Amino acid sequence: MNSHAEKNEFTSDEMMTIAASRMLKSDDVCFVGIGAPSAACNVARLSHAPDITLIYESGTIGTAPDILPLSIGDGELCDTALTTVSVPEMFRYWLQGGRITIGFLGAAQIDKFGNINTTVIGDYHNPKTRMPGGGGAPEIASQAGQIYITMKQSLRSMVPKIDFFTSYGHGNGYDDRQKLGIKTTGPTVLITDLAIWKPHPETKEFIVTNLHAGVSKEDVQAHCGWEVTFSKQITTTPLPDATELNVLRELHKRTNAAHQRI
Amino acid sequence: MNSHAEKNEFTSDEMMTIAASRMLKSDDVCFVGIGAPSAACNVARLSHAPDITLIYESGTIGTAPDILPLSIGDGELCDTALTTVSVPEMFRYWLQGGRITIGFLGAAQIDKFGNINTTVIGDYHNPKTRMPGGGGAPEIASQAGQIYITMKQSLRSMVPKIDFFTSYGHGNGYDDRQKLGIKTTGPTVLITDLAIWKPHPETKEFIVTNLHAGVSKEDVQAHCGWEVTFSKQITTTPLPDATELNVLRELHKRTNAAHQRI
Amino acid sequence: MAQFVSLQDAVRDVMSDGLCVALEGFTHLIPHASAHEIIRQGFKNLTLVRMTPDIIYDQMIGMGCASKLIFSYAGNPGVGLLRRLRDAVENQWPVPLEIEEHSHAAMANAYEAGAAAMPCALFRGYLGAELKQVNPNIKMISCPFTGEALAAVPSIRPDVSFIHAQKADRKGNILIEGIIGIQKEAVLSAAKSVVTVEEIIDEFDTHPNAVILPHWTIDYIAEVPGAAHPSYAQGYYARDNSAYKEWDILSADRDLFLKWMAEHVMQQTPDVFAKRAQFTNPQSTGQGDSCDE
Amino acid sequence: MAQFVSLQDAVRDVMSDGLCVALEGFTHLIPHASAHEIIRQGFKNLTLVRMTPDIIYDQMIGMGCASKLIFSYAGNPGVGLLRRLRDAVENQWPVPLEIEEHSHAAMANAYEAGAAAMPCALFRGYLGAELKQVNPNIKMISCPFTGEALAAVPSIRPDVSFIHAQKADRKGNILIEGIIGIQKEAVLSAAKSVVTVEEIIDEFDTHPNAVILPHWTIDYIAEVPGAAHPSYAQGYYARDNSAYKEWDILSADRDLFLKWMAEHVMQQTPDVFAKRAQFTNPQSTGQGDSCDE
Repeated sequence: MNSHAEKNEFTSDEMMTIAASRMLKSDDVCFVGIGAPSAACNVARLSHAPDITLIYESGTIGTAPDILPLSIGDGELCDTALTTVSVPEMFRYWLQGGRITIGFLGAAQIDKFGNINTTVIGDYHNPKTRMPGGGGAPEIASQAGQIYITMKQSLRSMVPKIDFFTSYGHGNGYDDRQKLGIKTTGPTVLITDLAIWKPHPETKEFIVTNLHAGVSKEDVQAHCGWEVTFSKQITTTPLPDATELNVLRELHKRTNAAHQRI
Repeated sequence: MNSHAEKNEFTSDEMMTIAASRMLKSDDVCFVGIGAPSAACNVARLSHAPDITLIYESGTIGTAPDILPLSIGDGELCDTALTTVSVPEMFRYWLQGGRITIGFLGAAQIDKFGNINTTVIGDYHNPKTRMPGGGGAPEIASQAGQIYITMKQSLRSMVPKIDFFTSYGHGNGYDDRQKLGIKTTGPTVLITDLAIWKPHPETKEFIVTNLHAGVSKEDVQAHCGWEVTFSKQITTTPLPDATELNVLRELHKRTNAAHQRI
Repeated sequence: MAQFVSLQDAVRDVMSDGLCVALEGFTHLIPHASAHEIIRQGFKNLTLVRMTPDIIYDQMIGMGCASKLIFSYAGNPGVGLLRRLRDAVENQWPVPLEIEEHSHAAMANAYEAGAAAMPCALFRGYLGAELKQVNPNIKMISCPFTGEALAAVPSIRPDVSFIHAQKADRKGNILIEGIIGIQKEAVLSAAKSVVTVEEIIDEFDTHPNAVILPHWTIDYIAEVPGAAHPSYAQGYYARDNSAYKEWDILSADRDLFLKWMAEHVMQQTPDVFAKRAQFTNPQSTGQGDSCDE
Repeated sequence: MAQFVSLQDAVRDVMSDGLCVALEGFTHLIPHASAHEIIRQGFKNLTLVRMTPDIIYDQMIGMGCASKLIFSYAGNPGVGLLRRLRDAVENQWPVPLEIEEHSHAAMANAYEAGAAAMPCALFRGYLGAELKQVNPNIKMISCPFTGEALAAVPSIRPDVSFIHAQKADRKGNILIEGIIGIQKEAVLSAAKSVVTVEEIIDEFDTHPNAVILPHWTIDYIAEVPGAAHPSYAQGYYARDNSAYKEWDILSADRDLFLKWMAEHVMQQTPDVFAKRAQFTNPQSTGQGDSCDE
């Protein structure tokens, strides 16, 4: 499955980040989760979506960091932001206020309806593994216009039933979300290291619409804990082009240099 | 009754402002009403209480204007403030937050328990005179640590029964205020152009504790719509000293010059 | 996305009869030019929202633009009453005016809640205040943890908000400095927003925590120097306090008022504000002559 | 009124076992020196409040200071999990730790409500989120105007809040710039506050709307340069990202953790922070060596 990485000289991680970056447009106002989403958002900004507005929950609005922040509040984010507001204002006026078009999240555990668990493995009160918890995600998931999710596939991360509903996606599918009084669209795309998934218009189950180059349906199923549905018109994700790869690699190079101590 | 003005070379207005200014201390944090309260607060700051913190509802914290503002939001207030916050923050964090020691109010109509009307004369829905309304006062009255009131006496302004409870003082006296769930002390002093009044410790009725120089009990009663109670140990308000008069007059002189157009 | 247009075009595009409209600015940066443009274009039956109605709403009410007013302090600050507003409330002239009256704390909380897309605001207010007996939009609810009675008011969500600001940059971001009042909330709580600015500059060079409204929160930007006069714009011109005092006389009489409006509003354009404000720059306070040019 | 004291004296005066304590700073300006001083002075049974517990609470929990934690994101941002916190939650080591877990939106609203002296905060939150099934301090109430179900949480009112800021002036006013996070609310919601600052200067020369906490809202100010390290202070030194990555290893093992704490915290004083931070100034990012000096 990783053979395409050598063949085409890019890794599946790079493919994931670049495929995710392509989902974003210049007029998006994106609430950025740390890690994979942050890389995708900044690649978009540095390539095809130069005017995209990136917002981090630390309060930085319209930020344009030259390196990837390690946390959601590195100084780089403030230095390059249009303005920086308080955390209560960020959550009240900007997220709850409905000013965010895209919330871009990662996930430790996800189900086929885009519900996310980042809280516990096992029982909440007696956990096998205590994870960080929701942070901003529960309200990003219900208040941003749409949710994009990006994560690596594995049997541990893509499960039939998540242990805890940290952030609500499409519940058990269909109009579960509307029934709870949530007015936003919810997850509209999932970008993994193997494929691109979109919710079925009716059932809201994530189905594979694109396979990344060199990835088979069997690869996808082998790294997913539920029985995968594939679109009838499945296409191959366009390869990363030279610009995209260059932007991503230079970004990581600058980032690593800045985070290094001699 | 105005004879003392000529005799001692100050007006009853000046006496009122100076007597009011003396109530304030350097460690007070005072929410300043416009007009007479503003003059008193700034005379205090420019004389015996140089470190007093003056706050105007427009958002200016720790302001030290060189002239009296005409409105509660003149540029002078911001220019000389420690910092300027938004109006929602002012009312939530600073006033409701319990950070104000003194709320200094004026009044169009007041009763003997320090309840204030600045809303209507006559019926609310069919008013004889529509006045400006409460503005910040209803919550200043319930949320500032204590309330100081300053106003000129007249039969129209000091009435047995106010037409509308804009801002709550001591209700019908005794522990009416506590019964409503209000935790602050309420009005603790009333400074008029004729006298200084303080609430009776039990009944909470304003009683005259000081008469300004040259003012008789009959003068006070003649300019008050309810039957006035006088303290047994009534004293004469100390005369304005040269410094106080000078500070007040220079302040008014600078203010008039700044507000004048040629 | 912010469009740079003339104030005339912005008002024409965004306004229609019967809308709920807020023109905000707390003493500072009051959008006088926008109020005058709305009056000139003749919009009617508006619900006007503003903490301190001030001269601009006295003018709009006196010219018959409004059928309802939501407010918390209807005075000419430091001067006295608003005479056109009184005439409408007391004598239904020129048209009846319904009022919904709050305290400042309630309005500030209601704008804050509007900016946060909340249906209502919760605060510790109106204790002992009679307004809650006459305004059905003030309710008391219990804290679910302590049982304390707290005041609730509906959030403010205007159809259109108008503010004035010091600067826009070329991308359409807006910078407000000094007494910032309720302007950020007025814009963020509204479905549409129109901002007049003193000037348009290439790029802001300001503090990281300065009050900036991003271009994607603004619909229309019009460059109208002096647009706040006789209010003021910190860093540009001072408050024309004499004009506020003169308004007390000009507005006392219906005919005098109408004559003044005809001459100083109806026969003018937004361009006139630059001239009005130039006599009150902060370095030469005391030189303005707005009301009698 | 703000008193200028040593951090040791501030912590001694203000702290006692069993208090509810918040140390805030959202990635930026995290008060590491204060956390270390509390650990050194050996306070126990604390209820710790913090949106992002981060390294400082991992250290305080690992050293047995806390019996309860109120939080919304318990991770080492961008690195991984907090291993001492996990050990306390999963294995009760060194002492059992009760947790009260919220979302960021809830905590931010709860601090805001605390600063406003409200008993609770109201927001549109927790829709579909399972936390409201496991946390009894999340309740749903109805908007009295629209009937919409809204989330309510108790406000946060700590006994003591600790923050770090860039500057104090000689009167004891505090200036915070850059990512301001929740620090203003942390101070205003608390009964007492302790602020460490990078430096004390004569007078601020900053923007009219900069975030300043007046001296009468602060109880103790201690000048501790570098006190945020390995977090950062905008304008002084950069975030020591390597230290965050190294913490993941140092904290993985109980003995390694205790040895590191003995050497780098228990045997030190607040003075050590100046040296730790000097290698990470913004002009020379990449030179810090905090964890192995």
